[in-house]
Amino acid sequence: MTQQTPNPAHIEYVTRIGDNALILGQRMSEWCGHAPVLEEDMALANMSLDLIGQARMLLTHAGKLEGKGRDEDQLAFLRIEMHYRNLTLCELPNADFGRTMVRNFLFASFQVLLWERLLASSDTELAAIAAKSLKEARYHAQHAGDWVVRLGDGTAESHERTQAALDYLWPYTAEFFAANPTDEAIAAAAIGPAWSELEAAWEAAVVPVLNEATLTVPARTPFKSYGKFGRHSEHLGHLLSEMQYLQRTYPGAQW
Amino acid sequence: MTQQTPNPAHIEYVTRIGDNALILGQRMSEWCGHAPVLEEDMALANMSLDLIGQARMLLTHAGKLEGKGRDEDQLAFLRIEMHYRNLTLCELPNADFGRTMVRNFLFASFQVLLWERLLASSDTELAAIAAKSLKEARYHAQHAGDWVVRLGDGTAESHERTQAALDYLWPYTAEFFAANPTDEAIAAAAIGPAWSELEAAWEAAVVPVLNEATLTVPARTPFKSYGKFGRHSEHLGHLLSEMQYLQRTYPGAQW
Amino acid sequence: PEYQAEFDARIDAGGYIEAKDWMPEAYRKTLIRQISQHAHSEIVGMLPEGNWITRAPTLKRKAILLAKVQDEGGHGLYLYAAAETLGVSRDELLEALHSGRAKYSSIFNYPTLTWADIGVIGWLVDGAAIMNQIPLCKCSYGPYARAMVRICKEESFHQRQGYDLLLAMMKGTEEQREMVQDAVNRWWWPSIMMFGPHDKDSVHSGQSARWGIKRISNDDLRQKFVDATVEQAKVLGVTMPDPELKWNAERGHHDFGAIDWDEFWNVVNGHGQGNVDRLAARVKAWEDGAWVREAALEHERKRAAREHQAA
Amino acid sequence: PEYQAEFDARIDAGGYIEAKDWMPEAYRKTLIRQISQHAHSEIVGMLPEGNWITRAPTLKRKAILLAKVQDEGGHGLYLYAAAETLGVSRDELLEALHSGRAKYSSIFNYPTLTWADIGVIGWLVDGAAIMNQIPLCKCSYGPYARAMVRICKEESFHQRQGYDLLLAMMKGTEEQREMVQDAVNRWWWPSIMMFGPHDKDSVHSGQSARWGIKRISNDDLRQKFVDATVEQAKVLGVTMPDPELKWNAERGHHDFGAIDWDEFWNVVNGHGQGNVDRLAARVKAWEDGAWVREAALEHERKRAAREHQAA
Repeated sequence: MTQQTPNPAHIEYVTRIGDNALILGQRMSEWCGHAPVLEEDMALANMSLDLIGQARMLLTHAGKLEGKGRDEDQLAFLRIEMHYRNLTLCELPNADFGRTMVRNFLFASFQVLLWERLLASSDTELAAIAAKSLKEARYHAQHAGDWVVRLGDGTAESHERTQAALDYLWPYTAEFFAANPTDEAIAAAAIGPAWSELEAAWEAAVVPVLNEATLTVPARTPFKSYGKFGRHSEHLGHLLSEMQYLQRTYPGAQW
Repeated sequence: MTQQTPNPAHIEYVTRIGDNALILGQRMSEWCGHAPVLEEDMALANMSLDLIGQARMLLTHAGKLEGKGRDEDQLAFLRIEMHYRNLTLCELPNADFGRTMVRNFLFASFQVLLWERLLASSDTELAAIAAKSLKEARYHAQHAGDWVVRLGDGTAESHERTQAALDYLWPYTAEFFAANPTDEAIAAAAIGPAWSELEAAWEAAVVPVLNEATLTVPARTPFKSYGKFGRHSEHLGHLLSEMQYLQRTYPGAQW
Repeated sequence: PEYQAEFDARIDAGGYIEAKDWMPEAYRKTLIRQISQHAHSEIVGMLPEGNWITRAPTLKRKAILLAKVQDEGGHGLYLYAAAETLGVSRDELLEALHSGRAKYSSIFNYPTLTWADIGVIGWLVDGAAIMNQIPLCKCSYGPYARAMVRICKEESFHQRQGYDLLLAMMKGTEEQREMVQDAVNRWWWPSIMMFGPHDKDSVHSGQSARWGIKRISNDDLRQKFVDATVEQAKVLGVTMPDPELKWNAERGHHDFGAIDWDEFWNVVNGHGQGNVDRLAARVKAWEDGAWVREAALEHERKRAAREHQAA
Repeated sequence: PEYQAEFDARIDAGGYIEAKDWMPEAYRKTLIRQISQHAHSEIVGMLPEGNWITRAPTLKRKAILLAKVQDEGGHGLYLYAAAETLGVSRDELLEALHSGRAKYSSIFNYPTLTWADIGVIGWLVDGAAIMNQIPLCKCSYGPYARAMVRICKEESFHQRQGYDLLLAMMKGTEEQREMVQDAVNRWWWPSIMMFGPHDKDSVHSGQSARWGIKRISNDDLRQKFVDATVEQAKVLGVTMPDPELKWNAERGHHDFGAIDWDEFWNVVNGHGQGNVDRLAARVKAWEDGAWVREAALEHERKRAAREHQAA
């Protein structure tokens, strides 16, 4: 531990990264048994597993930073909706395979950049998690990017679906980089980057692949989403009612 | 109250009727805002409301019979899955409008017969509920029956969808009439009919409408479902995780 | 010309124009636009509330919410019927909604995030709607005015139910009170914006006032709403998210802070994923239901043919 | 004829037949049927467990379940690959599954109703599967035998995890223990039936034994499973729903009650809505994914054409 007294910005920053992994991992796990080919059933389960693994490490760490004795499961299952700090993008429904792959690509490309910067975190625990997770995120970005190219530059139908997926999801990526006071404190303490710093690198990573996929990158609109600030879409509540079901129904039980 | 000491068969019988209304009312409410025409949005909301109203009276009554101080909400929201006694048919997903209407028709036709018999129940409270509910059930059966005829004897597509819906749902109707010890005790106490007694009248009510709809009545198969015995399909758990969400998340709160 | 004079005289006398009466084409178009927009708002408005029906916390609250949403469907029906008296069909109006040409009240693009939102929609959103709608009960077009009389009666019932829901939550746990305050924080400004642009920026108001469609200005209605609501908020025990909101004894009204019109226009112009999701839900319902509507028509055709055969 | 002799000799000597070797057509067909049925069972088997992934009670349990389901997908892949060595394509096999011509283990038609079912599937269903599969590790067809070696290793890991899940629940609350007992009540008889009909009623067993595909009889395997499982049940603290289940010192085995073969054949023959739902889920996944598979092929064609152009 780098500090004795809980630092709210630090807790929130780690929780936010953990919640991204948790909520997207949960979403991706819904694919189980329903993917277009068996190999993708396995790939999606595998990536979901990676994300749940990251969530476990990060929420455990957040719980320790908080110092109130909450473990990964109390944080994962027993918070109310507005205390989750994941990006809105992560909680949106899977829709079709195209939207799932476009989302994975947009998000994993962001995660790669974040983990790269967190390798040098002054929070050594976070740096260790980054080292483990970076490889996973690179694989996720590669896997999804390959699919985005295949689908974008595939049939007329697949192109249309993939463009529609990109048009739908793109406005939510503005939230990745939205400035907030937490990030300033975190950057000042050398715990990690302000996410706004990652925007240029992210676009540089993402746009060439979208071009290769023959997709049109949408223009930015004034739309703003606020998931990472705790104000979510209508979708998160439904996801949580399912995810939290057993913990809420049998309070205190051990599993 | 007709008796002082709780009679488990009586409680179960009333709970079962209440759970049918509760669970089908919950399912039907999912249509809100998504029906094929505005008039049906209203009709489905209205019938859902009727069923929720029936559930409130019946579960309140069941709670009084039980004598443990549980009210309608504790019974509706705070039981575990295997304590719900609804027919499996009621918990199946809505699927398309055709399956929804076929289900409503099969179920409401059954409810009409049951309420008719319960008018003469030795349980005067139950008889009073029957008097109020019979009119509603008749309307539901009429409404759904009209749609079954329209859809069955409509276009080629609507015929095919409606026949598929009937083929899917029909096996679950065997459960309506499955014999069980509770019903024998109930019939003996003149509280209500054993449901097995209603089979012939139900077929007589249902088959002519299906014929008019140019649908083929499926043959009986050996398939058995056991919802009214507390053993449900995979669907009920998902329905409950959503329905119970707030009560489970904020235990003891008043709303 | 002579019709026009008669029409103007009727309006000036506070009389009603009926469907069969002559009316200027612009009047007809304005009414179609306004009534259909209002009808669309009723049916799109079923979605944010519908989002909580399956999760209502008690059976009583579930029943109240179901009844309310059913009423909204009914309002949609009256209003489409009123619009149809002006020579347009419901299917045409829906087509305009689904294609994005017609608008609906952008308030329904905001998400319902907690159960408290259901109460706040009743209290603030329906409250603002009623303020807007009461003058319409005396609007110059008879069928619209009569629809509005019925609607206003039901809406004030909904408003009371919403307020009652919030009162119950405010008497509850700390978490429930936080939920209510959070919902008020999110819905206050959008409710204020429901009255539309300031009078000086309002495009349609002048002509509408002349025609007896719009009888009170946006800013006057907004002020009336703020004044009424602030008192109710006190009773409830919530704070409006506006530090500049305070009583101005000189004006005899509450002052309030500047409205973020960028936000307003972004939402109105559909720069929001809320708009995308709501429209997608309506379009999906319509497309999924196509086979049902076709079957009903085909069945009716068959039945009529059989009757004809038999005759 | 001479090939046949060589084939028989190889089998008698306990050797392996490989893909390129000559084999009787009936042997090939039997293997395709059996291997593909096994492969289908793995992928249909993802559904009942997948039903609880989103509701797993802890992150650790969610991760274990995800890994398990991923393994099952892997087993499906090995097995389809083993079947493909016999001259049939995965698409043909899937077509047979989706059209209802091919079967899969009917155990997966039963619903998973509580979290305890996930543990009981691991303990009893995987346990019975392993009993069935261990002899197949020495089956006469090399590619199948090698696939089974890998699969058996992972399956016993899954069985231990399932048992561990149940142990944790049995150490928990009264409600948790009831859930486990209820799950055991529902899964015990179906597990017993996984070994198939009694030897005297088994259609395929004689020839399969001769060919070295089936090395131990249904009833022997079933007995072995019952004997092993009864001990584990004691440690766990659950009771099997069979009043006739008891140790027979004379036989050195446990006796058990009569199996309800009507139930067995009803489920095997798809007289069950479980079968309808599982197949519908697989068919929907396949149909929903058609555009993705087409896009991948088309993209590959385009890419190859561009490379050709460039060369």
